[in-house]
This record gives sequence, structure tokens and C-alpha cells, in this order.
Amino acid sequence: MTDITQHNGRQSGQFGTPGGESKSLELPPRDLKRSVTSLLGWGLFFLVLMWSWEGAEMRPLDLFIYAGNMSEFAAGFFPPDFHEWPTFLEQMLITVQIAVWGTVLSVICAIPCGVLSAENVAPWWIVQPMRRLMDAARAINEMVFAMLFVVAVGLGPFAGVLALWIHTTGILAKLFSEAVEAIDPRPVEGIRATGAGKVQEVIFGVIPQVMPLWISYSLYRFESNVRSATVLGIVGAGGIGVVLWEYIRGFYYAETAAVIIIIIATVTVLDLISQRLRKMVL
Amino acid sequence: MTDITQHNGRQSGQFGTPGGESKSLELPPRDLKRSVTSLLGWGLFFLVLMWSWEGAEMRPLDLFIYAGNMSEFAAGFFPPDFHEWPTFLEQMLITVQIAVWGTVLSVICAIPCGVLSAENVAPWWIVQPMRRLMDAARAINEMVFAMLFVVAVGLGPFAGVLALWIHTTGILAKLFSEAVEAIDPRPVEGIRATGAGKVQEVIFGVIPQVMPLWISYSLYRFESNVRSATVLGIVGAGGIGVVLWEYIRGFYYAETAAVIIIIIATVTVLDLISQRLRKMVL
Amino acid sequence: MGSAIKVDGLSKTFRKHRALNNVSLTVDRGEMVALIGASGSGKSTLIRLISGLERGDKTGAASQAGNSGRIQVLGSPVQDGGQLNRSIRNLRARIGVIFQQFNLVNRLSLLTNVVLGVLGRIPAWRGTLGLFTREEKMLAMEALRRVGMDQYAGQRASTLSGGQQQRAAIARALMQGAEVLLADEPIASLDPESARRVMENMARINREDGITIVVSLHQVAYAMRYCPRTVALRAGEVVYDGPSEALTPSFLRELYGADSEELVMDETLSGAIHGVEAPQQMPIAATA
Amino acid sequence: MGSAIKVDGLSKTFRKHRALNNVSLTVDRGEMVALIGASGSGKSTLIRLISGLERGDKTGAASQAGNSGRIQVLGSPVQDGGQLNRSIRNLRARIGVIFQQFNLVNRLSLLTNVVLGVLGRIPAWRGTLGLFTREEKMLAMEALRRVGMDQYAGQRASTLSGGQQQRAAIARALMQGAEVLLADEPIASLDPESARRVMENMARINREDGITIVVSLHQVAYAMRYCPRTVALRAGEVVYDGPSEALTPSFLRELYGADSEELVMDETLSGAIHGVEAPQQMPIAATA
Amino acid sequence: AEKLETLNFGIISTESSQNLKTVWDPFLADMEKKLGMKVKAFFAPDYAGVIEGMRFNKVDVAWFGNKSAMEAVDRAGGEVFVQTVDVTGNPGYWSLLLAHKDSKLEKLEDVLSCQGDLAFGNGDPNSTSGFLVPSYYVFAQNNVDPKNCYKTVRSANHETNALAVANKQVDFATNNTESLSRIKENNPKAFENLKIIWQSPLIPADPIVYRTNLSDETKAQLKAFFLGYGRLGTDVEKEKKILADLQWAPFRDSSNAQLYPIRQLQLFRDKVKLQGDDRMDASERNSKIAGIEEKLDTLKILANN
Ligand SMILES: Nc1ncnc2c1ncn2[C@@H]1O[C@H](COP(=O)(O)OP(=O)(O)OP(=O)(O)O)[C@@H](O)[C@H]1O
Ligand SMILES: Nc1ncnc2c1ncn2[C@@H]1O[C@H](COP(=O)(O)OP(=O)(O)OP(=O)(O)O)[C@@H](O)[C@H]1O
Ligand SMILES: [Mg+2]
Ligand SMILES: [Mg+2]
Repeated sequence: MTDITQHNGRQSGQFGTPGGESKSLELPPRDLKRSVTSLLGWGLFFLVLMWSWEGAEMRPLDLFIYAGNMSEFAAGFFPPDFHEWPTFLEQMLITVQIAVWGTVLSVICAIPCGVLSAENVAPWWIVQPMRRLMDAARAINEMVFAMLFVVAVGLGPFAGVLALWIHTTGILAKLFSEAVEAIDPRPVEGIRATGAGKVQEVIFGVIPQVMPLWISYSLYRFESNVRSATVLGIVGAGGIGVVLWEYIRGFYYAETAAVIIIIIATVTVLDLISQRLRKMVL
Repeated sequence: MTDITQHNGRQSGQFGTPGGESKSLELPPRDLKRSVTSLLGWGLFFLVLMWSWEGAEMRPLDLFIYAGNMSEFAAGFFPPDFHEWPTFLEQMLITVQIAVWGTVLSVICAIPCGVLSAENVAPWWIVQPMRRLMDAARAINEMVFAMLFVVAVGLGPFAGVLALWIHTTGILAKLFSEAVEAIDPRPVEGIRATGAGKVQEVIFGVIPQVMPLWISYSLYRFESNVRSATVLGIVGAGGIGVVLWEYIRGFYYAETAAVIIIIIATVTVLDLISQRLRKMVL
Repeated sequence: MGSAIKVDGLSKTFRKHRALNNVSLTVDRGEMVALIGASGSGKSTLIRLISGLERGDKTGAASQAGNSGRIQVLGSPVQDGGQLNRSIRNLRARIGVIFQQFNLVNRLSLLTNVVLGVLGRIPAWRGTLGLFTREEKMLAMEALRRVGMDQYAGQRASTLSGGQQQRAAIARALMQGAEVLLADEPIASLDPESARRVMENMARINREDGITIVVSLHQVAYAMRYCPRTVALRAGEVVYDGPSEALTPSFLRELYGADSEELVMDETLSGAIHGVEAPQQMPIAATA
Repeated sequence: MGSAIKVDGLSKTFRKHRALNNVSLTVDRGEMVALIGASGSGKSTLIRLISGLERGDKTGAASQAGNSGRIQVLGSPVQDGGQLNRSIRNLRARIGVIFQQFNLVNRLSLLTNVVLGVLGRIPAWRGTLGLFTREEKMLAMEALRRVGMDQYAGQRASTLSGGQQQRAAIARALMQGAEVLLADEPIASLDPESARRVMENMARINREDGITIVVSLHQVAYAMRYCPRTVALRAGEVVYDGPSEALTPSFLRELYGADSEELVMDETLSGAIHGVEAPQQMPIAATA
Repeated sequence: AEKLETLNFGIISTESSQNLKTVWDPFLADMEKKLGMKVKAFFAPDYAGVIEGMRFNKVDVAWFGNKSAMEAVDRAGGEVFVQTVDVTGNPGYWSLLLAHKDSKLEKLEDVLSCQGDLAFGNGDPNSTSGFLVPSYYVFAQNNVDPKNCYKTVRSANHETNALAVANKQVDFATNNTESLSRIKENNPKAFENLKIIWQSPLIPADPIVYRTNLSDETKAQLKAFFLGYGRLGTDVEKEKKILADLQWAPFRDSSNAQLYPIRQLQLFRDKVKLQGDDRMDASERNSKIAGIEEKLDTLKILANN
């Protein structure tokens, strides 16, 4: 439809009078330090990739050569066996109940912790310790927390709630804070200029901006808490994840497939809820 | 310093001539449908919370009553025993290598999948199937994928890479897409108006806006892949998570503490890298 | 040759609020038209609709004929009855838009923002990979020089001053080399001299290259000076369409003043537009 | 009573670029001062520094005395040598700011955005919980009415037109009931009548309530009409500070024209400012 | 089958042992030397992947627990060929019921009264000693259904269960002798609070399984290596030391017959489960139960030989 030369032709007219009075133009100089840093960064990254290729024993071809094995394995999952559906449903409800409390508690904690871990809101001498604390909450294995709480409150769902709570707080606080760091600073300045306090700046300037992301994170963690098997298995709280785990380990693949379908349905529902909620605040 | 009455006094002056010529002011009517919806939503939420209180067997008091148990349990972890540090280090490196490839592959896949799952970029007949596919990638247990790949490529790190890859793709695509849905539409419109194609809109209008968040998500998943024990345990790939698991199971608490400290240190380093990288693009 | 822009019975409703009501408008090729109207009268909405960034209402309630809500630019359809045309992309490359809110990409440099104007007319793969030639970059620099911004080329868009951002948006539109230019208050944040240069530039590309220009303006003086024809909107309807010279102070008073809440209009209006000859009229004495 | 604003040897450098260079300025209580200057001359930067939203350079390189980079408002220090004062928050409640880019919270309604102006002077707990009294909300409605926006109170800030957003920002500042008002191009996106109303409002609160006002403007006509005193910036330095009536066309030409790349200045400048009496001078003939 | 170049050796964490790579390294090195092929060891805390791997010829030899070995034999075409022996010479280990030392529970009968006031910590359903053995010997044989008998029943792993008992969070729980000795060593405080109220019959020690479709030559080579290790040759003392570090004495010959008792337990459990399944068609259920009973009968004959 349009071609470059034609356009260029028009353009030199559009920008008028080349040469003549116009002083000579120069492209902005490249930021040398930045280019070098980023070059080094990429170089390092590729070195790490190559080094990891060895360590991870990458043999991509195998995937195609033995694709038959995979389809044979996968065939074992069909047809799914929904025979035990009342158990599945019951276990699903248990997991949801545990995940609801584990997630709600951690969202409540992650809001202040996340805001205090954001460099554009809190001073560094609060941000740094808070981030390290959250790093620890994520890094310490859920199993340790699970056992810690078992000795206090005994086996059962409540220990699971507590273990999920700590771990999820660590993750959500990180995600929350990094959403806060990416906001547009102008509305916050607008609030600040009215003489509002720090907390008010956050409530009226920051939170409306990050709300859609926070909702998305919270529901993502809720969903993964529903799926979680490890913690709930350790504390003997049961739940769908544990049932799934048992089925797989017992090689009951038809039942496994059924449970997976239930989990997929749940995740889908949560994803749709997340979409809807975010749309309401977007 | 300033008090309200004084200000209010001045203000009625500032806004001048109350009454008189001014027509009567009315607060904007509440959006009834919206209020009702949100009331119902909150009501439902609290009902679920209460229902889950039972199911989750919440007994918060126990936590305080038996705090002694917890501190006794925790005391077992001190002092940490770094005696076996060469093993720890070696296993840490293995996990990092696996996680590097697992994460890099999934970031590569999550970028197109995430963009195609964003309602403000792709049409619904692409968004919906893509989101459901990603739901499935997250919802299907990592263990299933791990075994699926074991039968093709055998035990070892590569099967771990592949299992991490699928699962992480599902998670990252979700997070990526929800960041895209929260962007400011104006720069994208600016690009669109130049006659740029869809892909170009995304590259120049969307990605610069979501880059800090995407970096944050990718490094968060890298970190949690490094910590991951389940998948790597199933495929016999080893790694620090598996070592930790074994120690906890064997009640080697002093060594457990040492491994945890190493993991915390790694997570902290990754968190700092994340901070730095995001600052470069912010 | 046909008309450059043809709008037929176009309406646009946001929830309950009708921003445009049965607007019809034809702009011939090579015209330079000013779009004026009070704040909120629908100028930006009209420009966004013409450029195909927003869709009109499905059925223009007020129109009888079947062509309700049809927009054509350069003879090609943009949208019809709320339905965007499929090949709108090619058309967009030929329509330059300067946005009221600039719509720059904050995290990219000024130069990159401007050079993106070329995306619509280079091979897709090259644009997608961001491989702009030196020549294209120099064209962008030239566009920047035109608006007096070449020395800021390396600076990030978000750190530019208000007027600098506005000029960047103008440079991007110039870079595009479009056949139709829609400019939404391009001189709002500019000082008089920058504003004059921008308007002169637009007048020149209109005159010399035959580019069709629609420019929304708040400062009626500029409309009168640079645009032979003016279209005035009030509450989403076209209330004037004719030569700019025929605009009378009393019409302007009515245009800006009658917009429901806009209250009474006094002599100062014409003063503000037509210049203040008598600074002695200052309402307040200096307290210094 | 002392001065309302006192700036001493203030400099501000962004990377290599010096946006403000050793600026000193005193504004007495009850004054209304216009701030003019070409785009990029440092007007917004000065306003942001005075309101304590940005910090000045550590050492004003060009100043000899120890008071480099000191800013005081209403007798209290805002910042000194790049260090913000600790009790700046209380002071901020007494300084209203209208931002060039509006700085509204997009996802909140217009009314909420405006009522937030009251945050600085209600008990912290009430503000934090967002429990605004009906009276406060009515005050916000009144502020909106002042700028002709009361009918949009329930609309989301992001869906307002450019001029509506600007008026919302003004309403928020009015709501604040501050003693000093810093307005950064408050009328840039407004039509003449809205602009006149805003300027009259400001002039009135200045006159009747003794509010000190500093307003940056691009349309010199408004400066001359409403502000007894004008301060002109060029490339970050104060080049004029005196009565507005004494501004000459030749000075203005120099002010806007000499800014390095801003090129030659022709007669049109004074024309654009002082009104176009002769629309016949139109440079291009209509092609329609 | 072709001659193997690399032997894939899967080592899982079983109930009776703990796998740390460092302890295994000398043994693996010897194995490589004596077999004359590369040995690639995979340490997996969970057996599922190893079994599926063996099914698709990705794993050649693996060390399992009894329950997992049964799956390997049935699903993955494996065959038990040797058996580990405890360093103290025990041919296996025992399942236990633990209670707090201050508890009024003293013997098995105390937990069978079903007054609904006890909290029971059951084992992981895939655990032999934590679930399968007590289900049969404690509950099935006494006609007790734990679900109806106790106030609460929770499934958890041995470690958590032991801690829960020591902290009086549950009244009693399943465990085994191996886990208990680890607790004794590493968590003496908890150990002091525990007492044993029941001990099961012997559970055979962990079997080692190879793929049946390996070449006969390789199979013979493997069997020779395992049985000869620490018994034959010049380095016997050194080898014994290596085995002792793994908590073992030299291996014993074994076969699939080792699994018969466990199979009985498993089938019995399946039967009970079927009997309780009232959502299944009655005739289908009965035919399934008949099938299981038939299997149980053959097993009985086999096991007694
Ligand atoms: N954050 C920043 N980083 C780098 N340079 C900046 C930054 N903010 C402002 N500048 C530069 O400082 C100079 C003064 O900017 P300022 O916004 O004060 O101008 P202004 O007088 O308000 O102009 P306008 O009339 O266009 O709004 C400009 O050249 C601008 O590019
Ligand atoms: N997305 C939207 N949702 C709801 N109302 C909208 C939306 N966009 C615009 N409006 C309303 O439509 C009307 C016209 O807006 P428009 O932006 O076209 O005005 P304008 O003439 O450009 O005004 P200005 O001179 O202030 O820029 C305004 O009343 C505005 O509030
Ligand atoms: Mg507009
Ligand atoms: Mg400015």
C-alpha cells in the first residue's frame, strides 16, 4: 500500500529544507557504562546456561526418541475413574477450608510486610530487615514449619493452616512489595502534597494502583495452597493433594486422572473468579 | 499547628458565597447494583471463612499454650552443623543448574503464552483456551509430569528440568498475563496509532511496562525451583531440597539448620539480584 | 479525489453519558481544520474514533439511514456501526495521531519513542526486532530538531518536562509521515514560541505536502490564525462548521458559556482570547 | 509576618543536566505570582522543590554562603542543602499543589480524589479509614462546583477528559484549604471560559483570604491579567522578577526565543499572545 | 538383551534406611570396579519415579522397601534377587505402636477398647510398617475399624507421628524400629518420652530388585557381586566396613518369595476395602472379593513352602 521510498520522499519534504541553516544532528551517545554492564550481564548469563547444560544433563533428543514411552505412560490415565467421587469431594472441601485460612492469614500479614519491603515506600533500614525476614519465611522448608506447629497444636488441619500461613506470607510479601515498587509515583505524590501521612499515602495512592495485582497474587497462592500436598501430608491434615499423592504412589492412574480433573476444574474456577474480581477493580 | 475549625472557617470563604445563586449540590448516587454485589460478595466471603473455621479446626490459643514445645523443638536446630558443607555446596550447585534450565525454558514459553492469555491483548477465543491450558499445566501434579518425563529420558536432572518447565510455565504465564492486564493502555494506543502490528504493540508498548514485574516473577520462580524437593526427589536428581528432606526425616536437626541457612543465603542473593535488575529497568 | 475524512451519524455513549451525538463531518484532502469546544465536549473522543482506537455505538440512535456510525478515512472504512474494519492496521499507518495525554512509553528513551513512529511502514520483522536503520534514526532526530528537542534524544520519556513530552508526541507523529494528521490539543502545554513553531510546522506540511490536518485547540486565537476552517462541538454535537474568520465573539461566548454548568460569561472572555491590552485592569493590587 | 516562600541559592541537577541554577526568590504572604518560561526552563522543578516533593542538590555549587539550597515556606524550613525537614508533613498540609500532570488516582472516583484533599487536616485515623464526613464530602462537591465539575462526581478519574482531569486536580487543591497554593500550568488543557473561571477563583481566594499563590503559566496574557508580579525562568535561572505590567514584547521574545534551539522569533509571537486581530493574515488558503 | 554399558541404579529412601550419597560412594565405586561397567546411582526419596523408570527400562537395578518392591515386581517386571541385612544381623525390622511414657496405655488391649477417647496417629497409607502391618495385625485381626474406634485418626509420616506422641498431641501412633533408633540417636529428648506398647512380627529387610529383561549374564554378574561383597575376596574387611557405614551386614540371597507376607497384607487390605465399598455393584464386588480370596489361598500355599 505505502512504500518506504515514497514516504521517505514525502518525508524529506515534511521535515523540510535538509542541509542549509540546520545545524548537524548527532545521535545521542550510547551510555557506555550501561552497555558494558549489560554486555557483561548477558555474557555471564550465557556462561551460566552453558555450565548448567552439563549439570542438568540436557538431552533434548531423548524426548522425541522415547515419545512412545510417554504416550504409553499417559494412556494409563484413561479412562479416568470417578468411582470414589464422594471422597474426592470431601477431601477437596477439606483442602479448601485449610487453604482459605492459610491464605487469608497470610494476606493479612503480607500487606504490611509487603508495603514495608518496598523501597519506594519505606526507608532502607526497614526494607532490608523486612525483606530478609520474608526471604527466611520462604526459604525455611515448609516441613520444618509443619513439624514446629505439630509440636504445639498437634496433628491436623490447624497445623497445616499455620505452616501454609508462614510460607505463603513470605511469598506474598515479596510479590506484593515488587508490585508496589513498579507503581506510577505521580498519584502518590498527589496525595503526599495534601499533607497526608505515610499510611494514608499507601492506602489512597498505592493500594488502588496495585489492587488488581494483589488480588491476582492472593488467588494464585490460594490455588497453590489448595493443590499443596507436602505440608498437609506431613501434618496429617489430608486434603485432595494428599489423596492425589497417594494415588500416584499407589499407581492408581485412573483415579489419579479423576482427581486431576477435579483439581483442574477447581483451578479453573479460581482463575475465573480472579479474572472477575480484578475486572471489578481494574 | 492548623486546626479544623479555623480551616473550615477559611474554607467557606474560599469556596465563597454559600447559598444564594448556587444550585443545590447532591452527592453522586451510589451505584446500587455495585454496592449490593459487593455486599453479597463480602457476606459470602465471611460465611466461607466461618465454615472453614470448623473444617480447619482452628484453635489459635493452642499456639500460645504450647509455645514452650515450639521453642524446645526449635532449640534442637542449634548450633547448626556445617560439617558436611562440601556436600551441601555440591547439591546446591546441582539444584541451581536444574533450576536455571527449568526456569529459562519456562520463561521462554510463558512470554507468548502469558501475552496470549491477557484479555487486553488477545481476543477471547485465544485467551480462554490458552488460560485453560495454563490452568492445566499448573494443576496437574508435578509428580505426574516428573514420571511422564522419567519414562522418556530416564531418571536424572533432565527429567527434573522438564517437569519444572511445564509446571513453572503454567504459573509464570498466569502471573505474566495478569501483569499485562494491569498496564496503562495509553502508551499501547500510542504505538497502535502508528500502524504498528500486534506483536510490535506488545514489544514496544506492553513489555517496557511489565518488565520489572516479569523479572520479579521469573526470579521468584527460579528461587522456588531451587528450593523444590518434590520433583527432584521423584526423578532422583538430588539437589539441596532433597538433602534437606532427608535430614529432616532423619531428625538431623543441626545439619538441617545448616542447610536451611545455605538456602536462606541463596534466596537472599537471588532477592538482591532481583532488586538490582528491576532497578535497572524501572 | 474524494474526502480525507468522512464521518456519518456517529454517536458514542459511555455508560449513560453520551459523549458524541449523531456527528457528521467531512474533511477534504489538504484541509486544515480546527476542532474547538468546551472541556468535555467530545473533541478527544471524536479524534479517537476517527483513528479507530475506540469504537462508536452499535446503532446511531438518532440516524435513520443504514450508514449510522460510519467513518471513512482516505476512502477506506475505519469503522461502521461499532465494528472496526479488518484492514485498519494499514490505514492507521497513514493516519498520524497526537494524543492529548502524549501516550509515550515512559521507560523508553525519547529517540526510541520517536523512531517508533516508523513502525507502520517498515517490514514487520525489522520493526519487531527493533532494528531501525541509521537513516531512520536520523529522520527521528530531524523530527526532534523540528520541535526543538534533539538535545534530549537520549533522555527517558518519563523524565521530560510536560512541554517536552508534548513535543515528543508531536515528533513521533511527524516521523510517521502520515497523510492525515489528527492532533489533540498539541500545544496545550507549550510556551508561546514552541506553540507557534508547532503550529507553523503543521501549517507547512499541510500547505507543502498536502497533508490533511484536524487539530483540536483551546486557544481560539491559534485556530483563527492557522486553520481556515473550524468545527465547534458542544456537548457532543457539531454546533458550528465553517470558516474560522466567521467565528464571532458572541458565538464563542455561547459555545463555551452555555455548556450547562459553565455559568455566566463576561467580557473577559474576548479579552483572554484577543489579548490583554490594558494590564492596568488588574483586579488585585500587588501586596509585595 | 515574614515571607510566604523564601528560596535561597537553590540548584537542582538531574544527572548532568542542571534544571535549576542558584535560584533565589522571595514571595510575600498574600502575593499572587506568575511563573513563566520556555518549556524545560525549570518551572515544574521549582514548584516540586518548594513543596518538598523533590530534593535540591546537596551543595549549591554557585553559592558562597552556608545557606545553599534552603527553602522556607510560611516561616518553616522545607529543605536545606538537599535534606528534607522532618516535620515537612505538617507543613505540606498548608501548601496546596496543582500538578502539571494532574497526579490523580486513576482508579478512584472524582469525588474521592477531591475529598482526599482534606487528609492533611483531619484526624489521622479517620483519614486512614477513609471515613469522610458528609460535611467534608459536601465541601468537595462545592469545590467541584467551583470548577464546574459537580455533575461528574461519581465518575472514575481515568475516564475524565483532559480538561476535566485538570479541573479535578484544581478542586483537590482548593479542597485542601491551604495557605500557599502552587499551581503548575493549571489552565493548560482548559478552554478559555474554564480557564478564566479557574484564574478568577484563584485571584479571589488570593484577594479575599490572603492565600499566597504561585502559578506557572504559558499564556502570558493570563499572567498579565491576573498576577501583579511575574517571575521568569530561562534555562533554570531567574531572568526577570518584577511587575507583570513591565513585561515588554521584546523581553518576551528574548525569553522564549533565545533558549538555544528555540530558533528565531518573529512577529507572530506578540500576535499569538496579544490576540489575532487580523484573521485575513491566514498563511494558507483553504483547499476545500 | 544387549550388553549394558551403564548400569542405572535407583536408590530410594526406605523406611529402614536413610540415603546420603557420601556414605554410598565407596560402595558404588567398588560396584563399578567389580562389574566392569559404569554405575549411575540415583537417590530418590520417593519410589514412584524409580518404578516407572524400571518399567520403561530406564532403571536396571534398584533398592526398594517391601511395598515398593512388590510394585516393581508387578508393574515394572522386576525381580528380587538379594536382601539387605541389618548391621546387627537382624533379618528385618518391626512395626511398633508408640505411646507417651506417662500414658496409661501399656499394652495392645488398652487401645482396642474403642471408647472413642483416643487420638491415633496412623502411618502413611503407602508405608509397610506404618500402615500395612498395623492395619492387619492390630486392627483387622481384632475386628476394629480405627475410624469408628478413636476420637481422631490422622495419617502422617513416622517422624511427625513420633514427635506428636512425645508431645502428647496424639495418644499413640504407629512407627517402626528403624525410625525409633534414629530418633534415639538424633532426638534423645523425644525418645525419652516414648514407650513401645506393641511390636509386630518381623518385616523382611529391604529387597534389591533387577529388571527381569536384563541379560542372564548381567543378572548373574549382579547377583555374584552383591552376594560376594564383604564375604569373598581380598578386601573383605574393608568391604564390611563400607557396609557397616551403610548400617548393613553382607547381603543375603533372596527371591520374590520374600514378598509373600506383604502381599498377603496388601490383598487383605484390598479385600476389606472392597467389602466396605457400598457404591460398587454387589455382584461386581463379590466377584472381585472372590478373586482376591483365590489369590490369598495360593499365596498361603506358596508362603508355607
Ligand atoms: N527526573 C528527571 N531526570 C532528568 N531530567 C529531568 C527530570 N525532571 C526534569 N528534567 C529536566 O529538567 C528540565 C526542567 O524540567 P521542568 O519540568 O522543570 O520544565 P518546565 O519548565 O516545567 O517545562 P514545561 O513548561 O515543558 O513543563 C527539563 O529539561 C527536563 O528534561
Ligand atoms: N472512558 C470513558 N468513560 C466514561 N466517560 C468518558 C470516557 N471517556 C470520556 N468520557 C466522557 O466523555 C465526555 C467527552 O470527553 P472528551 O475527552 O472527548 O472531551 P474533550 O472535548 O476532549 O475535553 P477536553 O478539552 O477536556 O480534553 C466527557 O464528559 C468525559 O467525561
Ligand atoms: Mg480532550
Ligand atoms: Mg512543567
